[in-house]
Amino acid sequence: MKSLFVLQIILYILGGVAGLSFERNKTRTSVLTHLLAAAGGGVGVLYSLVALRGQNLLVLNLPGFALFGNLRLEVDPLSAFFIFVISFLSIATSIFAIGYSKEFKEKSVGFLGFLYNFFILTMILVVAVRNAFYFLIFWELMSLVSYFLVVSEHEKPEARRAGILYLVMTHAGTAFISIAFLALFANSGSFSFDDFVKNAPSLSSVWKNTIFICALIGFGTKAGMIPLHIWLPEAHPQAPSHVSALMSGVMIKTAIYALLRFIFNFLGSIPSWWGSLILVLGIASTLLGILYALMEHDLKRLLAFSSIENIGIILLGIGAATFLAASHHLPFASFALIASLYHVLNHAVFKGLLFLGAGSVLSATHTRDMESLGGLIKNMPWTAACFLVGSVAISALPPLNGFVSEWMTFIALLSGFQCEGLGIRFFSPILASLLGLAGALAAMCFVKAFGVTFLGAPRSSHSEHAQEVSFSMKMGMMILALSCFFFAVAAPSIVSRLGKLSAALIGSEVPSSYFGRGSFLLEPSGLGQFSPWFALGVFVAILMSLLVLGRLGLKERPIQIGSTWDCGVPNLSPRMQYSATGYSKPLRRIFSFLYQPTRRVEVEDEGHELLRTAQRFESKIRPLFEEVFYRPVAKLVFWISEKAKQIQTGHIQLYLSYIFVTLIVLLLLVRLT
Amino acid sequence: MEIMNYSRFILSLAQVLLILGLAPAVSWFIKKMKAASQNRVGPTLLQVYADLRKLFRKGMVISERASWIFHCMPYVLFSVTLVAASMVPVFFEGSLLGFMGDLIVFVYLLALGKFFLALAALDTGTSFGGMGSSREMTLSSLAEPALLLALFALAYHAKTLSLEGLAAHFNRQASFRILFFTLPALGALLIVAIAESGRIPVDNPATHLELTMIHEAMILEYSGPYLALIEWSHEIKQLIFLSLLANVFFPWGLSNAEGIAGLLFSPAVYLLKIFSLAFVIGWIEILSAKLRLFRVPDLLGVAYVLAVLSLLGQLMMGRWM
Amino acid sequence: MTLVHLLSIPLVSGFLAVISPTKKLVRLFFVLGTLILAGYSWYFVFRTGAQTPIFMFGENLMMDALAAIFVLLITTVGLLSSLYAAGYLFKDGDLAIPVIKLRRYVFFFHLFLFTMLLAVLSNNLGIMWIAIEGTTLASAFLVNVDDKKSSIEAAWKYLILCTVGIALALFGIILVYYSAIAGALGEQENLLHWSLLLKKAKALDPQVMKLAFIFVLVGYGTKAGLAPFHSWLPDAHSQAPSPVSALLSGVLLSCSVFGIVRFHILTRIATGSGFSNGLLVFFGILSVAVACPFILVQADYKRLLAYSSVEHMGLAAAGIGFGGPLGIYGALLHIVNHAFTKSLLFFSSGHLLHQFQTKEIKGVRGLLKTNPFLGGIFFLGILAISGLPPFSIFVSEFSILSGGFAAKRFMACAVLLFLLILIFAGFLRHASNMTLGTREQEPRSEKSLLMDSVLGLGIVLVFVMGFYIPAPLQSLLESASRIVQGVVS
Amino acid sequence: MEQEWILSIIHLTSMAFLVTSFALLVSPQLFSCIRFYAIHSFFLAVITLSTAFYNHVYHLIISAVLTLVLKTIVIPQIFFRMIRRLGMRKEVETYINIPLSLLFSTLLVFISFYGVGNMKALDPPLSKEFVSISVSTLFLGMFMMTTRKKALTQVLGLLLIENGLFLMGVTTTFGMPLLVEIGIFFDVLVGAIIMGVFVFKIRGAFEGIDVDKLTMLKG
Repeated sequence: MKSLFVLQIILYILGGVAGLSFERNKTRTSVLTHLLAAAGGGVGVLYSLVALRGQNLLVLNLPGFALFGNLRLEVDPLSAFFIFVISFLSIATSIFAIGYSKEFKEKSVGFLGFLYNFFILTMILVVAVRNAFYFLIFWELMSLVSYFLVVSEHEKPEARRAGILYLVMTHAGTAFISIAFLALFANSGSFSFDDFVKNAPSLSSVWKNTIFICALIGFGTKAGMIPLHIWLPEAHPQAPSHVSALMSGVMIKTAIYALLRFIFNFLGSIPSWWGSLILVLGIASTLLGILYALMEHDLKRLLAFSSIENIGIILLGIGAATFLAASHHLPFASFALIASLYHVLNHAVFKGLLFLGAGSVLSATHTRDMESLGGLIKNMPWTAACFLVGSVAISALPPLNGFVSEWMTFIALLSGFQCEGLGIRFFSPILASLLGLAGALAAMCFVKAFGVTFLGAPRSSHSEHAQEVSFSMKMGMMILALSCFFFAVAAPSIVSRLGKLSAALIGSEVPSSYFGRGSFLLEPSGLGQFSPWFALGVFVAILMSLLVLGRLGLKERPIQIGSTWDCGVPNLSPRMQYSATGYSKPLRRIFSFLYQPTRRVEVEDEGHELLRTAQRFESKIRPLFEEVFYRPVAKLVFWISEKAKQIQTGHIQLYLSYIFVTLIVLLLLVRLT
Repeated sequence: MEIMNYSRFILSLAQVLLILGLAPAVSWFIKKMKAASQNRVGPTLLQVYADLRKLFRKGMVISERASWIFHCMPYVLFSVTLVAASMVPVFFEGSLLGFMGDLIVFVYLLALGKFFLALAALDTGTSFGGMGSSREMTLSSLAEPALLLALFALAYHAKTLSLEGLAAHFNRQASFRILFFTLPALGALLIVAIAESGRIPVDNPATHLELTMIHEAMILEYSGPYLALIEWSHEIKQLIFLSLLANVFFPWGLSNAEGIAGLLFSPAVYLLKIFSLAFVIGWIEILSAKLRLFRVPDLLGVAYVLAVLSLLGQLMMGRWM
Repeated sequence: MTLVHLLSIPLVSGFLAVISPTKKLVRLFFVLGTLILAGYSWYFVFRTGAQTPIFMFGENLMMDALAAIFVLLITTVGLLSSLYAAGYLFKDGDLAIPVIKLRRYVFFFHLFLFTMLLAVLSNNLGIMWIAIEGTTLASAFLVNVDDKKSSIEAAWKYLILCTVGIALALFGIILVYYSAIAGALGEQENLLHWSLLLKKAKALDPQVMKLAFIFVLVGYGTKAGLAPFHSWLPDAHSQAPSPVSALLSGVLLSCSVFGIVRFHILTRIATGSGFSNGLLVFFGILSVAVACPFILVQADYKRLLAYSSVEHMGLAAAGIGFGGPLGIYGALLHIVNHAFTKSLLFFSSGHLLHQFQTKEIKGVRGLLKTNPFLGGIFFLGILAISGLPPFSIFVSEFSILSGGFAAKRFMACAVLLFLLILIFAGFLRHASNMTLGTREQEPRSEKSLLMDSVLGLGIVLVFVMGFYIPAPLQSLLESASRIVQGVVS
Repeated sequence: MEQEWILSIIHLTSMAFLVTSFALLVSPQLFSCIRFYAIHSFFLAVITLSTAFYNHVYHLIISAVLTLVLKTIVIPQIFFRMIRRLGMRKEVETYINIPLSLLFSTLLVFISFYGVGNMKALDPPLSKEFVSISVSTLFLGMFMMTTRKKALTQVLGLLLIENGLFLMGVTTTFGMPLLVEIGIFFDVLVGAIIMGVFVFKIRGAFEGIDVDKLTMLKG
């Protein structure tokens, strides 16, 4: 066990070193470092699966700075779960990266591989470490390494800007996190997590709330919770796609991990308004995230925004768990917690898949702009199939894994029925219905994403001459696509095995009565039921039989291939297809109070508007949070700085008078005290 | 007991078959009403079945842009509709796949069908397809919360999310005492049902005018057996919604497996309920004109508010009941 | 006689450099002197361990753990700076500096080292004062090696402001002396001896000590670059040649902080109150706050670094003010880390100036493309100075902050954190503008192995100190922080 | 009897000392400024000397002599020569006019008396006004530095501060240990010389020694 953990760390370090060492032969370098990373992932999966059961949790205790205590690494069920997610996803991304790295001709593949390995390593360490000081070190390292990955194409100014925004935001978040930790330190007199837990009862409620708020802000920033999300859609698209997959898939989840630690471990008893607050933020992130995603026509930005939505769903689960735990419905609370955790896993899988798909499209067509894509399904069938699976999963449609965890979240929210108090009874179904709205919008968003990118006719020569990607990239995607099915079918049995985890956090396992015959069955507690494997089975069975029937039936039918119906207008051009922007037009109208869209139409004609030579249409939406909050604040700060700089005029007399006046003031101060 | 389960199975299978068979008839009934309102004769009952049969016999013209998505969409659509259909109780409490999932699963299954429908619409790369799919997805995503909330409101009273459970629960209720909250829910569900089955005032199944059509625009490229499957599953979906309404809000005569008298009696009652609901929908369709696309969200908003009211009503009464 | 050796080495080598005829020789003595000095100091400190104070000259000189740290700091940074300067100033070719100036430079450089050593080693507060005044006079010439207008102006301001400050400090010292007499500590001669005053601190009159501390704080604070007395600092540091800037901001400021600390200890014991702590925290935070806007909006990268020195001195002062093992340990460690990091940055700024021929930030673009080695080191250095792990500054900053929380000064810490974020934002912005991106025309650059190796050494130091502090240094720091806490060993 | 005499002399001179610093502050001519400085230092020397005799700390005599030599003769001479060499305009340019600066300086004197005047511990064997006098000299010196334009006058201000310090040292503690005394004198001298050098550099670089011109470095 312990040896496996160490082995994983060593593998990543080796991978990093390998990346730096062979600078000569790019392909050999990339194969080596990424295979090592994949191996590390494999090892991680192995021991985390054992550690999930909770027995013999492994501990590593290394000497560190005298003042801050030892560097203690420990894998309890919660850490094990997150290590599993990280390792599992990293296997797929690493395999994908082998092929994908051919992209970076001029760039040094080795250096990227080095950063990549250390990125995964830092994430593992963040979820394993048990000491606030080292947690902060690894946390900041994780941000730093990912920053370097974000600016890996730093010739592009937008990459640089994104990098700055990302690192500054996450650093600000870290400041709040440090406040939270330091407050815990002030209470417990030590930096080790165990002492935090021990001294949790002695926290005054004021401090408890302060710490909670700070932690929420700090980790919310990293998780991309609205309104702290602005860095996410900028930074994630800039990184190489396999890294974006990791960032969206798991990095932002480390914040969820830490948040769980704070709420359920460090702070003792929980007031219920925390739950309500998290729920509100969760639903806001969910809806706004997907609404903004719908307006994107940059494939990777769209995915990044949808990550915000999914973080919102996860937060909904956590909020429900917090609330239910606060009102002592422990079984429901633990179910809600498991729901959010399971969504963490599923989102990692399908968002990873989608980013890898986007990466394949990018490497095949060298563009992320959906307006110049289309028709890729013909040339890139594998990629298309995988992306389709991902889209169905992320749209929370049965029978794939996305639906399972969203269903669980529904149940978690609706178990608010069981609480007393009108408020929760009223708002839990409302929240659930809004979650439904988000789900439907997500479906629309990904119909658009898949439809515009892969279906119809190619909108540019790039997409017309795209080639299917290399084997390793297909492998990477296939792994995740298949696991979308697996994690759907196996859900109930997996969830029923996460009991130790919820027991550790909430203090109660999910009752075994919730599961039966490999399906969820919450009848006794008066809630829903769902049997994923049966659903999938029935669906596939019917579909297959229909297909067979269809093939048989259509054999003797005359089928002729004709051109698409063009209303009699000859030669239908690809540019007449519905564009990505057009697709989301109705929503842009309906939610115009949120988007505040602006449109610009340029018409070029030869003197008369009937002799029209060209017409350009452009539609923008107003990024609300940036313009209402962030930009003004930044402006204000710089304005103040400009004004403040007036004190350094260069006149020595003035400088002298500073000293002079201060002296006099201090003198009077002493006199008066 | 063994016999009991066996008979249950038979009955629930029969329900599914009934829905499959009845679906075209319902839309025929509405067509007929409209015809009557316009002093036309309208088709005979057999006509609709004949149309389906004819479509199944015909060959197809398929766009050269179409990919495999286009080909497998009708099958996917039909099979999800079938699965959904076999989840609702029709004329007795049980249903074939009721144990498989609850109303959330039910709603999302239908959404899966819609997802593929919208994709296939984009597949042939026409502006019509894109337009239809965009509008369809927009409206259905706005309909989703109303649908869910209305069902949740009922579930709150029934203390269960399973469709069977709902039907059974309301079947047992003396239904006047609960009208105060079932009525708003009924309103909400009715609106959603109209929107989902693409009827006036949301969509006009009869038109082929570019600017107004939604559902038709999506399936413009389809012909022959594919078209048949699509149309059929569309009708089935409509019938599912109707029978859901029927069994939750007018739960009289919903028989449980024992008692042959009930078994003879309940299908008749069911047909009565269905056709009266169909009559209501037809009536609405006759009286009202199609809304502008950007007015529809307001209608759906009304539905949502109704759902909220029904929930709120229960909570308020719950205080002193 | 060891302390005397220590003090005599720079004097001797300075003298040798002055009398040596050729450029080669000057250079030789220049480097050799600092080399011997550094080697000797390390050997000496770690042989004795410096746990118990070593006295000399009738207790006029003393080296306790606190002083030992600063001695090591001075000699090490001095060595680095001289190595760098040996490559930087002693270059031949078109822009070679005449040997007269070099001789003058080397002489004052060693004189400067001598005065700083004297300052930290003197147990007699009066002598310490003289030495610190001496540092001003010696370094004034270093600041203006090339008689450019701007450097003359800088040197003049430096001279005037610091001399005034120092004068005020002297007033404080007189007050202390007076209160020692008034406290009737008996024997007249060594009443200015810190070690004696420490023993008798309880007998000193609190009121007078407060007054004295104010004068000393303002006086040495001026030299330490605490706001609002810092105004000479950016000028001097940006105008001085890079090796000198490194020395000024890495070590000189720290020495004046050292002076303040000595008085702070006395005052805290004498007044038995947190009066001096409060002042230190206040001026510490004020310094960070004042530095912040200048770092956010800055056109000149050497001034940028200078202002960050103001910020870091503020942090150190705040740490001392917070007190407690964490705070003080953090502050001392911070002084050490800052010395190395900042001198690294000033060295690389020397590279920049030499390659791009401008101090303007917007004159430097796409460094990573044109010169990956320098670009990488500069970028990492900036990240290090703005307190990101795994670099050393993070450790000390964090321990200062935890010291603050331990001392229940929550608001102060919150404000500090907020300011640190802003400063980080400013630094990151400048750094990414300078190093990342592309650059159209090639900058002029010839390699100097010596200078590059100094840079490499620096970054390694900064990085290693981030997660490993060698045991002897650790014990030094701990006993030093015990001294500052007033635990008389 | 004779002690009485000395004490009264001391008081008298200390008053004269203060008055002279006022004079120094308000005198419009550069030459007169320097002369006043010489007088100022002379009074200082007198006070030192008499203190030495008053309570028999004879090593003060040395510093008295040093003061006399350095501050009343050497440094003023250096300045005179410097002014001639620089050939600069003789009158003092100030930022604020004489009456106003008088007002300010009286205020400063008041502050210094208020600030340290009645501090219990501060009743030295001689007489307590000395602390306040030296503090006010300090302030006046700084005030001079902040309001004058020429580099030279700033140096004068600095020297004024120096005198204040020295007065403090002498009257409250009968002087520092000799070693320190010597060191301080040495520093003052060197400081004055270096500043002189820089004054020349400034004139060379900026034609004229108005400090106003030294405002290139800002921000």
